[in-house]
Amino acid sequence: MVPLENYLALSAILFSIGFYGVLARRNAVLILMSIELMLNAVSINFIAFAAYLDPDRIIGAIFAVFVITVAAAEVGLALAIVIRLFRNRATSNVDEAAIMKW
Amino acid sequence: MATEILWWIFAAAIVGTALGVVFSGSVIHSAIFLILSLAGVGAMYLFLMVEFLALVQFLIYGGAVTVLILLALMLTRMGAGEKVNGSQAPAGFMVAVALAAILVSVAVRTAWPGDTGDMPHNIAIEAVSEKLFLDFGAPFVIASALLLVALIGAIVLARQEDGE
Amino acid sequence: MSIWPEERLSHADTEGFHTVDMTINVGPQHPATHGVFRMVLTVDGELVTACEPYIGYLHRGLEKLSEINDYRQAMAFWDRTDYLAGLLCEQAYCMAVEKLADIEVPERAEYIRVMLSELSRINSHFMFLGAFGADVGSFGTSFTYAWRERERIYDLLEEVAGDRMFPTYYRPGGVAMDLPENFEKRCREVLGHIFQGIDDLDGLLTGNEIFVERCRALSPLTTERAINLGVTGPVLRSTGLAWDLRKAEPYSIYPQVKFDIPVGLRGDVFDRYMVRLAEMYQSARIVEQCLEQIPGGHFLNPKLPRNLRIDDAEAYVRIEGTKGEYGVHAVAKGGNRPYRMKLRSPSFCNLSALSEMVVGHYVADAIIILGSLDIVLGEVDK
Amino acid sequence: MNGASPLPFGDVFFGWSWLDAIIRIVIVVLIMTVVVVYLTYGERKVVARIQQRLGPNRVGPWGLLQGFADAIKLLIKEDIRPRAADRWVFEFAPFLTFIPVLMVLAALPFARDWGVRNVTLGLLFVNAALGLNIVGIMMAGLGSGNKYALLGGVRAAAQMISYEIPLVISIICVAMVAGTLDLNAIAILQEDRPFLLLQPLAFVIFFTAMLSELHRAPFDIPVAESEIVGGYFVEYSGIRWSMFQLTEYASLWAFSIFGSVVFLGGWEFPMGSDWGWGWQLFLTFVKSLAWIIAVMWVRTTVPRLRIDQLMSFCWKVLLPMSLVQLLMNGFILVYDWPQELLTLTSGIGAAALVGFILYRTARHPSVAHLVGAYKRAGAQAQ
Amino acid sequence: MSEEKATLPPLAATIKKALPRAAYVPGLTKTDLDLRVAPAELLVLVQGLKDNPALDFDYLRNMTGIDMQENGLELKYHLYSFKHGHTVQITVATPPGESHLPTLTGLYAAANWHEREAAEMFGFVFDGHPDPRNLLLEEDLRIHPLLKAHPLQPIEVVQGIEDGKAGFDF
Repeated sequence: MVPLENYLALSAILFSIGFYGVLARRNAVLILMSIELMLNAVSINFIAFAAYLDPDRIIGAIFAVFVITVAAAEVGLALAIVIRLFRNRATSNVDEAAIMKW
Repeated sequence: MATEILWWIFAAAIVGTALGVVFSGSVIHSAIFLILSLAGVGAMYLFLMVEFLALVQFLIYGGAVTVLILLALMLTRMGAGEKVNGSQAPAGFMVAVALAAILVSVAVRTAWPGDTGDMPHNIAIEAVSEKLFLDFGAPFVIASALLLVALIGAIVLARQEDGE
Repeated sequence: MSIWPEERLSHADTEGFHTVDMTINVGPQHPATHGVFRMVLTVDGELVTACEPYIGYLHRGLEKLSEINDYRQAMAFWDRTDYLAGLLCEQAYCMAVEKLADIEVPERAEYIRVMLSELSRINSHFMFLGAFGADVGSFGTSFTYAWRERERIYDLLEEVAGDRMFPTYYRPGGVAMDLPENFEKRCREVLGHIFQGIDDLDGLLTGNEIFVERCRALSPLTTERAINLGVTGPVLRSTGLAWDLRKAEPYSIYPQVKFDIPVGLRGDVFDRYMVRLAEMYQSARIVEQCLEQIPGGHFLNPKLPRNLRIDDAEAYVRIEGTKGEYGVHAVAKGGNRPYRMKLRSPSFCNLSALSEMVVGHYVADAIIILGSLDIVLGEVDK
Repeated sequence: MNGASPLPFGDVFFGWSWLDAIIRIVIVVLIMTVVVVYLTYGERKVVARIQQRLGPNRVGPWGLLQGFADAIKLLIKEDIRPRAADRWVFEFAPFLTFIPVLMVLAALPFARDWGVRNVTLGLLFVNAALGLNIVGIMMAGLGSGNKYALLGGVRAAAQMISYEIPLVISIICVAMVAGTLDLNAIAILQEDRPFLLLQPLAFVIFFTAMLSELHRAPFDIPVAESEIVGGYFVEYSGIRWSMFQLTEYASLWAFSIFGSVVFLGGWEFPMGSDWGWGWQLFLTFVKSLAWIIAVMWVRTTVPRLRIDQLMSFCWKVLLPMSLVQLLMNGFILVYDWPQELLTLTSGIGAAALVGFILYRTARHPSVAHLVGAYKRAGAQAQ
Repeated sequence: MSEEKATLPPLAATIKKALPRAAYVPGLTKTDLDLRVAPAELLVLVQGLKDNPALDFDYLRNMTGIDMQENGLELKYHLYSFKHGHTVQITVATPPGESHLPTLTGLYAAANWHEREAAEMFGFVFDGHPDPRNLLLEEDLRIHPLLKAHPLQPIEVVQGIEDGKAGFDF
């Protein structure tokens, strides 16, 4: 059946793709999406480890629940910042928000 | 065997759509690729026999997070014509490829304890809830507080002021 | 109030950033514009920041047509202005011609005119209630209920004048023919249905929490501003000013009937709706009194000239139309055609206040405010 | 749902579960199309009845074939794609809205052990799947290249995210009482009394939030005909438009069955388990029909809310009430207090919610004198 | 439009008393008092009519443009006072080819659309109007259809009814 390494490799590739997105993109929303990809890669890792290595197979799932919670909170807050940024500066480009003042 | 083939199909779909997220030229296409990618991750949870988490993935990511992202796209009216990639894109690409190579090689070369070829069995939702509410009660409460703070913070930030 | 420093805006401006306004084109083919009216709303999210009305899609050159047609022929164009209450427009036109030519109107004809005009007013207000309900979003139920009563009124008009919407029934100097024999019975029957219909719509709309909540305190207009904007009719009365031309500058037989002028308090959308609802009762009341008081005699002045020629004369005749002051400015300079006929259409003037009224409200409310003005595009565009 | 419940649900065709699932889903989809066709027909008839019209009565006896005629017409209609549209997003959006409904239908029990699959987490699954169809709506809104569609998409997103919270919480309340997430088990638990009696407040909240999720009046803001002319599907035509229509009615059907299983006892109450599957199917049919007619009834009589009223109703009324229900359930269940207490507390809550709305229906104070005046005047005239 | 002073309504005297220095010629139409002023005097007169508490003309009810052919264009304003309930007509005649008038939008918001309509239909130019675009006609249309001699007039004569024939029989 599917071995653990497959999940880990998939997770690693997904994480790297998200990593590239964070580095390459300029648009704040796109960076946010890339971060979501990375978080999901981490969740896959948690659950895969739990499913294959943990005797009661639950802790990983609980960590994934927390990851999803944090991701939801982060998305809500980050998008509020993006909308704020857009209203004030008519841009959602992170490079142009580097002045650190409105 | 059928499960393995399906797994590979889903894995390829996840990677492909994830690449779509970071390489597509349109922000909206990126967001839709993200939805597909996250749905694929949900399917991965099903392969790992965590139905509950798969459903939560669909509910939170499919129903809420990506919708929030699309909503932000609509409100900020970012469409075609905007330059999406920064100047560090080539360097970032190399770093990401290197990172992927290292992580994959580490994952594959490490000798994991236990029998890693076993198909995991299903996790009962009762077990998850018991663990979550009893052993992880404090983190749970803290996560709830985090959500509440984030909610209030988002409202304060995005609130329309007078005179705008 | 703002927690952000004040220089933010100027800073943003100097750096060359600018936001692109999103505009929505409402109309000319939009379910809520009641005809071919177009307004361009500039919106910020859901809030309207600017409104630019565009009219003229239905411009038929009414005034020019009146100039090149005989005094009596041109009337057919006039009941196509406010096509929901065509008889009121005919009345104004006939009164203008009568004023120019000093034609006497028999009293019976005046009674007939007032009765039918008030029925037309009820008809138009029913249309308002139905369409307004649909604007607020009641999925056409108010519409069909209003339509039921309108059909009855149209049937009655058909029995009297031979046509439903554009009867061309009035004549300078009277009306075209006498009332049918069973008119009184039929009219009372229709009036009974009308009271029932008003109650139905009242229950359906006023009795609904969502409807009241949508309309009240929405876009209030002060009396001063309304006067300055030239707004008349129910919209003006909803601001609390009891100004109705039937009382302020009485014409026809209105001094001889009893009726009240309903007024609102705040001038908001809900008051406009309530004023129209109340006016329908008053109109029905006038019709009932007319039925009792109507004298016999001629229905058309028998001493009319065969060819109506009018020397130099000028008159500005105004009546209380369904939407407000319906004025006809007629100038004669000899011949059988008017030199100039100008329509002062209430919808046109009320509509000019629209862009001021919708700014700062939601898009959904902009539709309701437009509906509450109760414009008729035939009258706006002439 | 590959790894979902391994236990077979009823008899397995040919002993092969994949083939069995496919056959079952095909049957359900076929039934669904017929149901949708007759739901559109039924809705038009019900609406017509309420609006004093006749409704479809030309195609077939009593117009029974009207739905099929419409379907044929829609299928052969030209499929138009605007030039400004984002091609793939635009073309896939209708199908993406439809898939979640299909997923829901795969998890619903129509009678005891009658359904496609019994999902152990059925309650959560249905919610998750129904939450997904917003994605297709957003894609339609973004991809159409139309401002009305964009506005509709924004409204739909804001509305559906907000109302999902009270919807899920009200269902969680039922799950607390039932102690399981399995829809089949929930129905069996309601053998002697439906959960409606135990959780009236949750029922009211569920029904309201369901109307919002279905974009039914008074929450039809994303598709508001008189404001944004259809919202997100304004640019669609032919088969893609009919996919949206199919989704709308199929999800109405799915919601009605889901709601009747969760709150009304589904196929189980009364006497469902005693009288066999025929009676069970009949019960499901009757309950979902009653549910659907209630939705249609509300649709025809209630105007549309405004977007801010909608939001504040969700966050300030429904959400706190649902949390109150959750809290009360928690106390009563943890301390093992009698179930009558559940009925009592929840009943008080529901009465408070309904009473709150009724209280606000009280007439607008500023026009109280006006209403009185015209009533009096009307009475006089009559 | 006779010039007999005796038939003038009492309003004429009130105006004369309230605005002794205003330059106008009173007259009478079938319905209202008519004041004829020169374009240069218009704004002063209307301002006086609006601001004087004894007159208080706060409502611009109508504006009618008339093509007087060789005598240029005429514009007629109708003002009304809600307080006193009286109405007055003001006639302004502009010479041919020079139909400039001051805008009244500063005094009456209602004048905006009325003036736009008069401008597009007759070719008036309202100096200082905030938004002098066409209102009812196409935005780039530069003919003035209500003039007696506009480009389409020959067709109208063919289609129209010649004076001298009898009208309809009743």
